[in-house]
Amino acid sequence: MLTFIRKRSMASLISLVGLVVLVFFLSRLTGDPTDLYLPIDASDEMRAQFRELYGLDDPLIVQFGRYVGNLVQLDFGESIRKARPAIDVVLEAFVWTLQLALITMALVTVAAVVVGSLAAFRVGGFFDRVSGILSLVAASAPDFWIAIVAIVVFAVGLGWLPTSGTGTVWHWILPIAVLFIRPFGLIVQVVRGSMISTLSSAYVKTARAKGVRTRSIIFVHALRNAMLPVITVIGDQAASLLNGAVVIETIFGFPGVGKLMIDSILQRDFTVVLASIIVTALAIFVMNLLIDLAYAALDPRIRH
Amino acid sequence: MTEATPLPDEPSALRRFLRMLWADKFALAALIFLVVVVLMALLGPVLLGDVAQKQNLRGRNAPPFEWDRGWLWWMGADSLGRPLLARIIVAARNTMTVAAGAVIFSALIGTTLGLIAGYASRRVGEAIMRVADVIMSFPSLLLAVIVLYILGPSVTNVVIVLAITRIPVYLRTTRAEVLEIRERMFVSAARVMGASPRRIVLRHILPVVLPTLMTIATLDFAYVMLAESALSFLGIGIQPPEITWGLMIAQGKEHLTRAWWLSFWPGLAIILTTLSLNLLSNWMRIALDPTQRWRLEMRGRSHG
Amino acid sequence: MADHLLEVRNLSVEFHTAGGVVKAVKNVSWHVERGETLAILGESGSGKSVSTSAILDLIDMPPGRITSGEIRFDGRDLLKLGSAERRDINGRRIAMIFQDPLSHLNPVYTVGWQIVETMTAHGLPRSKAQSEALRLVTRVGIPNPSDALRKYPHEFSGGQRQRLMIAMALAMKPDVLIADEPTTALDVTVQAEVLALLKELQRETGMGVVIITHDLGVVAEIADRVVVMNAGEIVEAGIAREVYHNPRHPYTRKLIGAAPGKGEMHDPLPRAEPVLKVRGVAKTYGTFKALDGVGFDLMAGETLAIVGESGSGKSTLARILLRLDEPDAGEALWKGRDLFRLSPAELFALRRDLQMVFQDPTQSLNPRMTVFQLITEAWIIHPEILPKAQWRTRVADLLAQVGLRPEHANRYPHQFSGGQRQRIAIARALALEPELIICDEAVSALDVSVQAQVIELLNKLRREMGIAFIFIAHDLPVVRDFADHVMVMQKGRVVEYGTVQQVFDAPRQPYTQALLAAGLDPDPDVQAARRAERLERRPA
Amino acid sequence: QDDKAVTIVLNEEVDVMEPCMATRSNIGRVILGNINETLTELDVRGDQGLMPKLAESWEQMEDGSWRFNLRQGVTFSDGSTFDAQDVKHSFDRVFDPSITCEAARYFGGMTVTANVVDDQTIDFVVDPVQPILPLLLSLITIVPAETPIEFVRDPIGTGPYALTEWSPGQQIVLTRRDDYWGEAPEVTQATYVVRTDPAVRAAMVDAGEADIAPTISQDDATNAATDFSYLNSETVYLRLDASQAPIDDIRVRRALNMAIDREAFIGTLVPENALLATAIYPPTTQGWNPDVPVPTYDPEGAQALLEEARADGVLVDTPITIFARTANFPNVTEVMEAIQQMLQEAGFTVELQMVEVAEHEVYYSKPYPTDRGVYIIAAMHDNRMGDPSFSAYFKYHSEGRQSGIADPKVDDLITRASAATGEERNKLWSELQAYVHDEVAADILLFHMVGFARVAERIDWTPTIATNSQLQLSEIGFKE
Ligand SMILES: Nc1ncnc2c1ncn2[C@@H]1O[C@H](COP(=O)(O)OP(=O)(O)OP(=O)(O)O)[C@@H](O)[C@H]1O
Ligand SMILES: Nc1ncnc2c1ncn2[C@@H]1O[C@H](COP(=O)(O)OP(=O)(O)OP(=O)(O)O)[C@@H](O)[C@H]1O
Ligand SMILES: [Mg+2]
Ligand SMILES: [Mg+2]
Repeated sequence: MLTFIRKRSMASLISLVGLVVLVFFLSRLTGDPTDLYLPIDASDEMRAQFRELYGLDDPLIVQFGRYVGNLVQLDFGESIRKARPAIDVVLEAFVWTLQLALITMALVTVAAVVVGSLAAFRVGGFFDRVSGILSLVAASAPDFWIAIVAIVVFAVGLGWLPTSGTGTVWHWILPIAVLFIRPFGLIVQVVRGSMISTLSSAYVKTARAKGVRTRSIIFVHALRNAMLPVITVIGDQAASLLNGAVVIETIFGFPGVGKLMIDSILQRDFTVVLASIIVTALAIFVMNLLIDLAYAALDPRIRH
Repeated sequence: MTEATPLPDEPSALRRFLRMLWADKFALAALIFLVVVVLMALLGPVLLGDVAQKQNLRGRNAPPFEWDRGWLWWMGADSLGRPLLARIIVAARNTMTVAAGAVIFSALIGTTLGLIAGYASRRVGEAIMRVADVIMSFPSLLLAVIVLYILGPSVTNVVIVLAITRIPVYLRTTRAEVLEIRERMFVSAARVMGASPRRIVLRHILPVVLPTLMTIATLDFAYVMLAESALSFLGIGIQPPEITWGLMIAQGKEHLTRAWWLSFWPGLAIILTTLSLNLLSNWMRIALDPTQRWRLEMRGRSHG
Repeated sequence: MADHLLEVRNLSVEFHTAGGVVKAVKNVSWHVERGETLAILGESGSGKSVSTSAILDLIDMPPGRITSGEIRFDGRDLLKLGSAERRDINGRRIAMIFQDPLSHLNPVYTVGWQIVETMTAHGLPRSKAQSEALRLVTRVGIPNPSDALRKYPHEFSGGQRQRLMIAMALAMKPDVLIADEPTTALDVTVQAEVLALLKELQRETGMGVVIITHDLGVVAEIADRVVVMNAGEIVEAGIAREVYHNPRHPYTRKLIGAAPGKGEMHDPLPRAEPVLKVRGVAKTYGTFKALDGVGFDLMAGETLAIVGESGSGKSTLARILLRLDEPDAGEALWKGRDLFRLSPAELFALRRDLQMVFQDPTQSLNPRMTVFQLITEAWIIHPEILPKAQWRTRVADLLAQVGLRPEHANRYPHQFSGGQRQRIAIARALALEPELIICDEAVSALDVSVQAQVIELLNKLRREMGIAFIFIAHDLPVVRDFADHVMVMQKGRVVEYGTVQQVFDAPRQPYTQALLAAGLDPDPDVQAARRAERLERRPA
Repeated sequence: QDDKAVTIVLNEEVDVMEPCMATRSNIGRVILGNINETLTELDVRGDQGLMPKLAESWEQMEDGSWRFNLRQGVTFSDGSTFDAQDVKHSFDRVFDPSITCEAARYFGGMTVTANVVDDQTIDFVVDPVQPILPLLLSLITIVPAETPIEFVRDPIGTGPYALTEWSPGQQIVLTRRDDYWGEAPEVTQATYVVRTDPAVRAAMVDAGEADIAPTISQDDATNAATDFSYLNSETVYLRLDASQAPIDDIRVRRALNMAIDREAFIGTLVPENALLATAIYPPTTQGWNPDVPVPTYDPEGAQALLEEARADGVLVDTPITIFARTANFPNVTEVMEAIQQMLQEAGFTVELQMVEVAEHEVYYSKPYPTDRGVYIIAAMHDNRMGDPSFSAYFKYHSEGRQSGIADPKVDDLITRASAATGEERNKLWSELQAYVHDEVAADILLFHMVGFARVAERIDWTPTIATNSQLQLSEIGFKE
């Protein structure tokens, strides 16, 4: 297993290099940060000076060489916008995002697995119908809509929770609740689908013949077999949370990496864009590695 | 040994399907709704294109359910006084083009790559997976900015952006399943018969993966519609005067607190479409699975 | 009416299918007493498994439906119990051994865990259950029992899996054991051990055993009473030896008449250039040597039977010959070309010549394809065999050849009984008109009458079309009737090789001798005599 | 908790806390007048014009240079005393090439030298002579002479507040200083948080989590007790590029102006209190000309003009694209869609394209792209400085970065007005406004926008035209 992890890490490193090259050159095709950073009535001298200061006047390949040269010394460059080391800015935001993503996904996974499995147990039953419709509505409801309605109801109307921001645990409830909804809806459906087929397999019959409790038939015998497609989707959802939940971060004033990234993209603050992509990519690589390990852990037939 | 009697005729597949559809009234309603949406998409812009664009600043944000104003106004009017119902009908075309386009492309490409990654040699599989990692960690918003900056915002380009970002889910799901299914004995049996890898993958493995993919794809419909809304909102997606449901939601957000109907109706349209697609795909998953089909056939008999 | 330990009264079960309602079980009644063994005999698909599944509430409802009857156990009607009470009985008071061990074992848990669970589900403490599991696994004769508990189902051979199922069923020392073809996949020595084990446990605990089988030898060895089923109905019931000697129903008569092992043995074919020459094949899984220097010759139209202990590498050899697994060493020359060194393209051309019928019929048929699609796939892959216009007649023809009806063509595999499925698999192999068919326990799941029919079919194919067979089996009477040469394997090696006459009449190796001695005779009287003899020889 | 502490919810992230960037509105709202002060200050509440702040008085010398007499007894929050050296350093720092200070932009085309006369006196020599230098100095924040020539994260100033906490992305806290030179303000502590969504900002004041939300959306501003509107010095207009056919034809430009029903927007898509624009800067600006009329809405007239032009061979059917920036101002998309329709009704072929800010910039500033067909760009211009020179050159001079015209008379007027003082200056600006508007029809002026602020009931504060860029805590009082 250690060799597997080592090999994977090497392969991921290559992916990372590819990603950096891709992002570096592609993002520069989208315009010059000078125009966005400086006020529109800035003089030509100011512009030239700015370009020189940030090395924007060098050929792209030279800029790239310099970037990579610094990167291998773990220097991610300065954020033009924030006049701070880009990596500091990114890590600060990423810690928030990571917490938010982990907590949300943990809750989603547990809830969706339970609901989806129970729905699959009695296909077409009352619970199945109700949870089906609710999860589909959840999966297709616009999140900002829910976010704002939630603020109006729970914060302004009832005064139970703070509207937004960070600070206490109460501040986490609304963002997590809103973030929860979409992946929950999605994963319930995937769990249900996958569970329907596993619940009809022969080994489930064996378990019944053994007198195993229904709960453990569902959650021990069938679930583990059904988890393969489910963890893939969980991974996908987690990745998009790790990439930042822009809308939620924006509305709730949550200082996460999603908002940072979109702002940096729109402002062409390339060092921050690159740093945040490197950080989130690493997180996503690690997560995908864990998922692959989970596959093997779940299904012995996949182990090599 | 007895003399062989010729095979009896199969009951017509179409008739069987219609019967199974009739058996599931939810799926039938879903299908009817989708047919209506498709008709809206095909005919809407031709029939109502002008009405939907005709502004009337005095009648802006007209509330819904004013029955005396003519049916086009039943859902109220938007901030330029345009009838929402007409706009929803007209927007169906772009919405469906974007959603179906993105989902179909990403599902096709992702599934194909996933099948290859799962069934081809280990090295090819790993390479594909690492590419998927890159796509997965490439922030969709940056991709959108790049593509739309270089190619300009258009329906096609939005489809391209969304399709690329959705590829990894299909790819990873498919591969994970293929790894398990390829070990099943009926796959070995097919190999013994000399079936080509293509045939094995398409005829024996794909049908087993398909239900899961279908669940994901229908939910992705909602995901894509909302992602498109986010892009529009950030100014990097489809832009007015083109309309999509997502864009209508994004625009209505500004007026959420005072004129909820602006974003409510398009949101409802998205939810209903997803719901219908999902009901239909659940039905299909049963109808296509011989071990589950009895559920529909039985019901059809007792009810019909 | 006196209370029996377990009694099935007027049970009827039907299934909804695309083709309409299938009445799988019609008004079936039988009972079993404490310490007694009831054998249910009958044609494949006659409703044996379904009627017993009903006892444990294992029929999928819907599509299945119990239309009438009651199942009395312990003074109560099981069909009227709530699920919690049902659960308490399942596994503890009534246990079941399933017909098809691979799909009935959960692929993602170790077998040890699965056996332990049977006990913990009924309140046994884990540590106790664990030592008990070890004891059980040792008792059913799995080598390396403590390692075995940590392995997963796919790491065992078919026979080993079957034994694990038995261990699981016996864990709680149930009052009633329902065994659905428990020895079908076992070689005769192990079969003898398992049957002895069942008898012993029966003596110890006084459990009632309901055994479903089509092997008259097993009936003769173990059954007190017999029930014969045909087409969902009970056609005959009675004391085992009476039924054997005085069968009243024509079906029973046919069944008994078809018992193999009584015909002429084949004379050896004149030696000629072999079509398949296998030398030095070796395969290891991890450190375990599954195959170790296996070699043999096979001539056109010849049948080579491979017999041997369960887990001795028979299936592995078959898989390797067909390049489903890669060998570690050795060569296999098919008409002079080494199968192991062919490129995929070259291999494709040879695929049609070499076919296989797998051990596990459920798993080897794609559940999403109809029988028609399953069979015609061969012609899609190799279009030169048959023009499309003739497919339908040819499918009907093939189905008839393996004893199925033409209307079965539109059904899906899960709608068949185990034996029916195996026949579909045989039909599929025949569709390719191969020169060599490797049959991995291809007839084990069939009842004797169908078995005789299939063997007859295979014989005919061999005579008329010169198809050669590698026939993996543990049913020695069948081997005796069908094979030209016999190869005996043990622990991955060939221990004896010779013509049928040589091996059956003058076995040289002690293992072969033991194997032959363990064979069962369909006549209960003969078996009773042998049992008595065995008892005498064993010092008390 | 201290009931004299306030929380202010801003709409835009504060990226840096650098005093020389205080001209950027998101930074200025926190720093300007609170942490750092300037020599002079523009009165936005009354009509006193330019008022002394850190400078007590100033005068223009014979040679055109300016002499400033500085306030005494002023200390920085780090305890050091304020003197002319600090002013000089602050000034030099802004122009140092090794950092990019935004304040420098207002000094384009001039060279300014600061000469310390003594601790309390400093001279500014400007080439060419700059009549509005004192006004420009209201943009230069004063930092201690020890401040390094790089962006700082802990700004030190002479203002009534000092920065006590800054957790980026979460909050900024300013605390009142006890040793402030001026009158002590009422607010003891101010916490700034950022919420990008206007509805959330409004909700925060409602929920009691914030006291002032300087910008909320028109839709949310429904409570007369807490919500105030204010002219916010932004002017929305459509820039025409008179070098492109058919826009090079004056009749076409006039027709474009006549085709838009500006009145229809007021109170619908644009807030009630917004003003129809006749200049690119708000009416509070020096030299604003009250006689310039709003173009009358006259679609028939526009059509007639177009026909006339068509008859002369002008290609009036050439498709014209309007480029507008997403989220530029509330309802921007709807406003643009409405304008598109109005222009189409007048006979133009108009397309609309909403673009994000970086792309908008490509169209807005010279050199203009030549491969995108004929286009009109919608933009919003902010001039809160009270003098047209902050707009005129860039928008109308033939060399101006966003200018769409090249008219010698306009160039001449701008040059002369910039150099003039007093009444002469006002007259020239008025003349320019009328000429550009009536004779050249250089652009389509639309609205002077208003913003909305929500203020908690306990707070005594009203927004002003400067609220967009500055929010002085010392102006905040409490109702009893
Ligand atoms: N789920 C099902 N749907 C439809 N028909 C079914 C289903 N399960 C079983 N049957 C039918 O019920 C009949 C009895 O099946 P059963 O499995 O009891 O046979 P069996 O006697 O055990 O045969 P074998 O010896 O081959 O295992 C068969 O004809 C089979 O086709
Ligand atoms: N994938 C695997 N991993 C590890 N061990 C394996 C694997 N497949 C088979 N084996 C081992 O190889 C040995 C031979 O297995 P094989 O299936 O060939 O036996 P068999 O002779 O066909 O027995 P049976 O008659 O019971 O089917 C068994 O001991 C089994 O445990
Ligand atoms: Mg059976
Ligand atoms: Mg085997």
